[in-house]
Amino acid sequence: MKMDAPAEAALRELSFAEAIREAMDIALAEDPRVVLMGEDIGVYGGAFQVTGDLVRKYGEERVIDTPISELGGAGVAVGAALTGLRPIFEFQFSDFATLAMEQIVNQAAKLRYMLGGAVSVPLVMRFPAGSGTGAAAQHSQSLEAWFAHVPGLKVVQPATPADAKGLLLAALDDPDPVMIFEHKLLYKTKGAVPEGRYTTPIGQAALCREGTDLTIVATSLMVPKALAAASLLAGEGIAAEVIDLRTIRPIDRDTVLASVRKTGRLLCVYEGVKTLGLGAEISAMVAESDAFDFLDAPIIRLGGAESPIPYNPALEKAAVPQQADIEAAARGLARGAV
Amino acid sequence: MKMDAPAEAALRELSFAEAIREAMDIALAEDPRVVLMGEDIGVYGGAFQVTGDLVRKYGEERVIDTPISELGGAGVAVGAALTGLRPIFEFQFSDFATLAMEQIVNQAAKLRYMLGGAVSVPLVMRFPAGSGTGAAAQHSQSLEAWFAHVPGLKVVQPATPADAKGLLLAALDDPDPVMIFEHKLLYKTKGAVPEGRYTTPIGQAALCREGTDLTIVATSLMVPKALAAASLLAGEGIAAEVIDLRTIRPIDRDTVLASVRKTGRLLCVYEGVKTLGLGAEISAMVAESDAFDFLDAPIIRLGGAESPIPYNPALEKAAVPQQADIEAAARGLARGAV
Amino acid sequence: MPDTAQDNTPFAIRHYRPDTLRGALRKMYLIRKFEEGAEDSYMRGLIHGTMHLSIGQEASAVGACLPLGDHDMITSTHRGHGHCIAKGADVARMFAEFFGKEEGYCRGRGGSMHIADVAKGNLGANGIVGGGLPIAVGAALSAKRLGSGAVTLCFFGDGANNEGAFHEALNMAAIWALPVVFLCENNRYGMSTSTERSTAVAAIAQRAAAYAMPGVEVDGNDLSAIAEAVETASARARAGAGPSLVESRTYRWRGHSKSDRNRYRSKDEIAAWMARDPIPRFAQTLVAHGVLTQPEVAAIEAEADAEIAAAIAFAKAGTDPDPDHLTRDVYTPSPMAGPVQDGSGRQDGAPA
Amino acid sequence: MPDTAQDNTPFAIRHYRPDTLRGALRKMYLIRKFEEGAEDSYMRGLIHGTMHLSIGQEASAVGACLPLGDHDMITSTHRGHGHCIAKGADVARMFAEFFGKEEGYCRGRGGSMHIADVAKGNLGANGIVGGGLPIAVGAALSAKRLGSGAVTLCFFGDGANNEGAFHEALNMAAIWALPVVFLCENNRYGMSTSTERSTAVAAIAQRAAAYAMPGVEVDGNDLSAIAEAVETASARARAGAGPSLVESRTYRWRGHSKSDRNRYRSKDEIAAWMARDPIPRFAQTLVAHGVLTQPEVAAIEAEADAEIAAAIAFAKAGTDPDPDHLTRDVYTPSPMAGPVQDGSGRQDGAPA
Ligand SMILES: Cc1ncc(C[n+]2csc(CCOP(=O)(O)OP(=O)(O)O)c2C)c(N)n1
Ligand SMILES: Cc1ncc(C[n+]2csc(CCOP(=O)(O)OP(=O)(O)O)c2C)c(N)n1
Ligand SMILES: [Mg+2]
Ligand SMILES: [Mg+2]
Repeated sequence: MKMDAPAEAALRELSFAEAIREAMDIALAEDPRVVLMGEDIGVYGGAFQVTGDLVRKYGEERVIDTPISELGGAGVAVGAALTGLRPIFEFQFSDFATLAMEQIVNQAAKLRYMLGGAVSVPLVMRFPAGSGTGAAAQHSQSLEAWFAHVPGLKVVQPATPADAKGLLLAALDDPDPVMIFEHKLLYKTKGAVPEGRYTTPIGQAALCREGTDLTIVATSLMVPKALAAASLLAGEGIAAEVIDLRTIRPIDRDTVLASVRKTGRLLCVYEGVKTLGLGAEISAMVAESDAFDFLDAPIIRLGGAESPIPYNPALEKAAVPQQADIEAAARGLARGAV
Repeated sequence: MKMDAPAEAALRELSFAEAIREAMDIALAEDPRVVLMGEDIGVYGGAFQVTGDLVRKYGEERVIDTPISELGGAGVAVGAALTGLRPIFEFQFSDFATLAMEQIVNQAAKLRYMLGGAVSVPLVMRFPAGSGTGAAAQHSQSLEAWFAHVPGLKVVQPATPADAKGLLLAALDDPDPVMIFEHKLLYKTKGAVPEGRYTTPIGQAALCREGTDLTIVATSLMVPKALAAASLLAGEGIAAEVIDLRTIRPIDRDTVLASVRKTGRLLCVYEGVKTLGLGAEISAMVAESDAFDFLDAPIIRLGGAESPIPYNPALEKAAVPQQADIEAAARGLARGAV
Repeated sequence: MPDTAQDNTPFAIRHYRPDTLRGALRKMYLIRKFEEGAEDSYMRGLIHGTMHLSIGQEASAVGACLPLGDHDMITSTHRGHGHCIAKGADVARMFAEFFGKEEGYCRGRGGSMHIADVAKGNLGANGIVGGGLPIAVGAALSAKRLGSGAVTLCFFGDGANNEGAFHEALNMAAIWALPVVFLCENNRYGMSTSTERSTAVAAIAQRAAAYAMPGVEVDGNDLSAIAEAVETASARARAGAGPSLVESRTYRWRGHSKSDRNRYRSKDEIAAWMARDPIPRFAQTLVAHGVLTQPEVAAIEAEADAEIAAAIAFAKAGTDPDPDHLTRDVYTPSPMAGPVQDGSGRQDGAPA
Repeated sequence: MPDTAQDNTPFAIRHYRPDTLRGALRKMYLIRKFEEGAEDSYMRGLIHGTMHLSIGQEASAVGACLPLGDHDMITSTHRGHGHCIAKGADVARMFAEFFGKEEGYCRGRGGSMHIADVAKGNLGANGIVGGGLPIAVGAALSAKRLGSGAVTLCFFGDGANNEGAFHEALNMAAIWALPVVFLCENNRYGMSTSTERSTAVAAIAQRAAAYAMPGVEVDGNDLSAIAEAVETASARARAGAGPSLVESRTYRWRGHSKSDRNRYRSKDEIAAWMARDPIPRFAQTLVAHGVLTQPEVAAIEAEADAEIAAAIAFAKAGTDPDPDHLTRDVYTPSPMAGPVQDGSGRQDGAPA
């Protein structure tokens, strides 16, 4: 796992949620302009306990519980970012961002451009996303592709605690709006996280595992699944290279193309709905590049089912790619039986 | 141009806007459950004069001016569709649908599924979309890819007056929510339109021009541009096949793949932002199909620029594919100089 | 039954027949036992996901639905089990839904937050706070245009009153004088956020003034008071005089959802509200006015216990959905034929 | 200047210095002439796109901005030329923006609906009805947190008052007691839809009650009345007492935009409002109270004419953007260095 932190920084095991909280803690301590905004992020600690006890340390003026007003809340964050604050806005579930697309897409993403470069909108938004919690169709979506379609936004999807921290700090340093999609099932996963301040560069994928037989480009929760699949496949003599995209706008074209040129086979794995989900862009980007000539097989996508996320647990699992699906697809691709 | 109307129906020249109005007129006359809802669609006749004088004929109870309340208005339409009406909801500009994504995506698209099939939501929504009117970044977007990413919705993008009418009537016959994206620059374009009631099937692309050297898959305003480019290229000895996708969810896979198998070269042309726009899906769909083996060249996409739509007319033109761009890309693709 | 004022006799006693009152008490118990059964099943790991219990709010749900007939409609919320039962749902099919079974109201696809019973006029719970508000207005628009005479009762919470959807929905209902009753169940908190911290006015009913509609505050733990307010509001709606806003002041005993640690409220506050339990209060009223005897009350409670136990057993024995049917019901199988045939959105024999 | 009440002397005369009053009249003329110049340029095909003229509403824009200093902020609307001029913008750069030139406020990228002048505290017009409301609340949140003492004045139309954003924004401003003044310019129509048809209450100011904030209605064609109401509201805001809602009743003489056929209102109505022209009215007040003479008024008008003519000439001679720069300014070139350096969103020397 590529690590962008200073080599000398001590590592500890933290959960993904703790790593995000640590990043926010550092930012709040360092920079008086930083405020957190969201629903129930104060005394409740956030629906997924990401903000935790930060309100005790920084007070209600800096860890701001908003009313249940997603559009207005997002707009307040845009206005605050435009006038000197550095808001980190949490949607309680990414599904509720459907109420705030106006402010995110028409305002935050476009203000700088529409004003001819006179302003920047240094806004960070966090979106707990994805399925697997039994919360059904209105609490389980993976809508990151919508945001990655919007010029003016940057969009990241960390897969590890270390990247969750590093990308959040990078987002805060960034002058433009950065959207962070966090898979809810990752919050409790653990990993080594460097102490102190460091940033994970926005726009750089991570080459998580090298291989020569095929390239698996994965995002978010699909990264650990792809890595587990790759380990297993190694035992079968299939050497899969695994790339964690990390940033989905802008996409790290170079890393992906270099890998495909090497392996000649590409599998894209993402949880969002297959049609027009992230894999569509990865595939199309490769198919129109000079890496096309290196392709030995069709580009395979494993994405979410063409359905809302169902409540029943067995159906819910079936609706998104599982490790076994990745293994099967990779096997098919590597062995030419597509 | 493939025509799905009864062969015997008389044809007249109508503008795209008139064709839509005629479809709504037929529906209002035939079916008392049909109502139109939207901002300034009554006495004003709609921002683009699509509803025109229908309010005089059917009254304010059936051609309903809503307050400026896109989220609420869309939700009222969802509730009405669920309980016996057949609303046709007009967004004044598709950009304002950013305020209503909640009701469209969380409710309309998912209700049937979440309720285990107990209901249908026979809702039609119309979205005037696209750039070219000098109205700048918040009035010029092409967001159809967002909707085509959402299971539960059907999404169409007519390119001709005849299809605009036929697809609207098909949408009204459809039990599920159908989103119609209408390019504003098409409203005044004219074409032959059959009289009376007919439907253009949702989910069927139109093969507009046959050719053997390359396939151009285009949507909406890009269809006439692609056809003009193809005519010109024919003079240069390049035979381009042009497909008007018409429906973007579900995509007519068979028509596209058959064409690519024949020509071996694919150019996707769409106005939405290139990254994760429609062409990404077309490209990926082909690249993962058996048509992949027939590809003689990379799949090229011509999409909107990675920027908001600018106000200045020259910049605005530069932000979306123009006929000359299509010609150049097609030439490059056909001649192998990619 | 004539609505003649009698001193000290509560509205409900004057207005409803004894069997209606008995049925109301039965539903209150059924809700309480349902929620307890759901909680218990969750604790035992039989149900996944999350759930929002309405224990303590039974009078509000049942009282508000008393004035409604089967052809009237409701829209409900994430905290919707009570509304669903109040509107006449079958608890066995509700439990089956919780257990993710084909026998559930949503065939296991929706779960707790999406139970609907369209045949009984329940257009569904909603996972989106405020999501049901414009939908209710749409249902009222249908009723008005199609002349069905139906009233739509729109449940929502205090938290939802700060959503833009609230504002847009109430305004549209008002300008079009639609037959809808907005019923805000103010249980003092939206998740952890008190109305004092979230809402600029002291009483949500005050916001009715912004829509030129009547706004009343009632004791949400008093079934009779709720029923009376909703009778008045729905009579107004049926008469074509437009919408009303009724604020039902109540309290949820349990946490917001299963992960709540109740850090935002005191034990004393919870205890004080638990002392105002709406169920014994209504039972006592019925006994005091000679509608029921104490043993009859006990029998109704026991009946509810049995019904819930049977419902859970039914649900446990239900059929698991076939994963091959994952994408079934995303779209409606065959297009409705012609425009004049009955292809209404309601496919369950419900009134339209 | 002391604010001692003098019978019959308008607030503005009592409260502002003569040169301030002269400047206000000058701005009113400048707005009128600007709009006429824009209209004329449009008719000649020199400007593309659409535009929303504020002729008839000059008192509202100028009066509302009189109580503001340069470090105070405004958010504006699609009908924003007047607000922009009132807040001190340079008409030459505004015209340059219309003409799509590099010299324009947005370097030709934004056009009529996106003119901003961040250095003067104008956070921008907005193409989205209601879009500026939460942004204004955010600016007020910054002011409060950063202790800048700035007030934010939020312009919006009667049509915008039915957007959910209005409700959410006013509620948040109220609960957090933020220094913001909501200024609704009620010109009776949102495009073609009258407030009677769109809005459940007779006066939008009544909606203030839903947010426990003061709400006042004023004659929007009376500069002094507007200025007085906004002085009161901004004093309240500066004192930390929170937001207010001011409804300015005014009228737009022209159609909504260039494609309007005025089918929704009568010629008589338009004529009646044109008879209440706010500019001569204010000019007369100044003359009556000896602030200016009639010839001085005429000179101010002539000055405005000349300034507009020069501005149009400047704009015409402007530089066309290079199409190769299409994607410049989508993102900010180099990331701001560290968190403690000044990397505020405002990069134009504006107060934060
Ligand atoms: C649009 C939206 N925002 C946030 C949530 C998360 N959420 C679910 S219930 C709830 C609290 C709702 O409060 P209230 O309306 O008072 O209902 P109560 O839970 O008290 O019954 C929140 C914040 C949601 N489901 N939808
Ligand atoms: C969200 C949104 N909905 C609709 C429109 C189209 N539109 C532009 S201005 C306007 C009327 C606005 O009315 P009002 O707020 O009263 O302002 P006025 O034009 O009268 O100054 C409409 C409907 C828009 N720009 N944004
Ligand atoms: Mg509540
Ligand atoms: Mg107006």
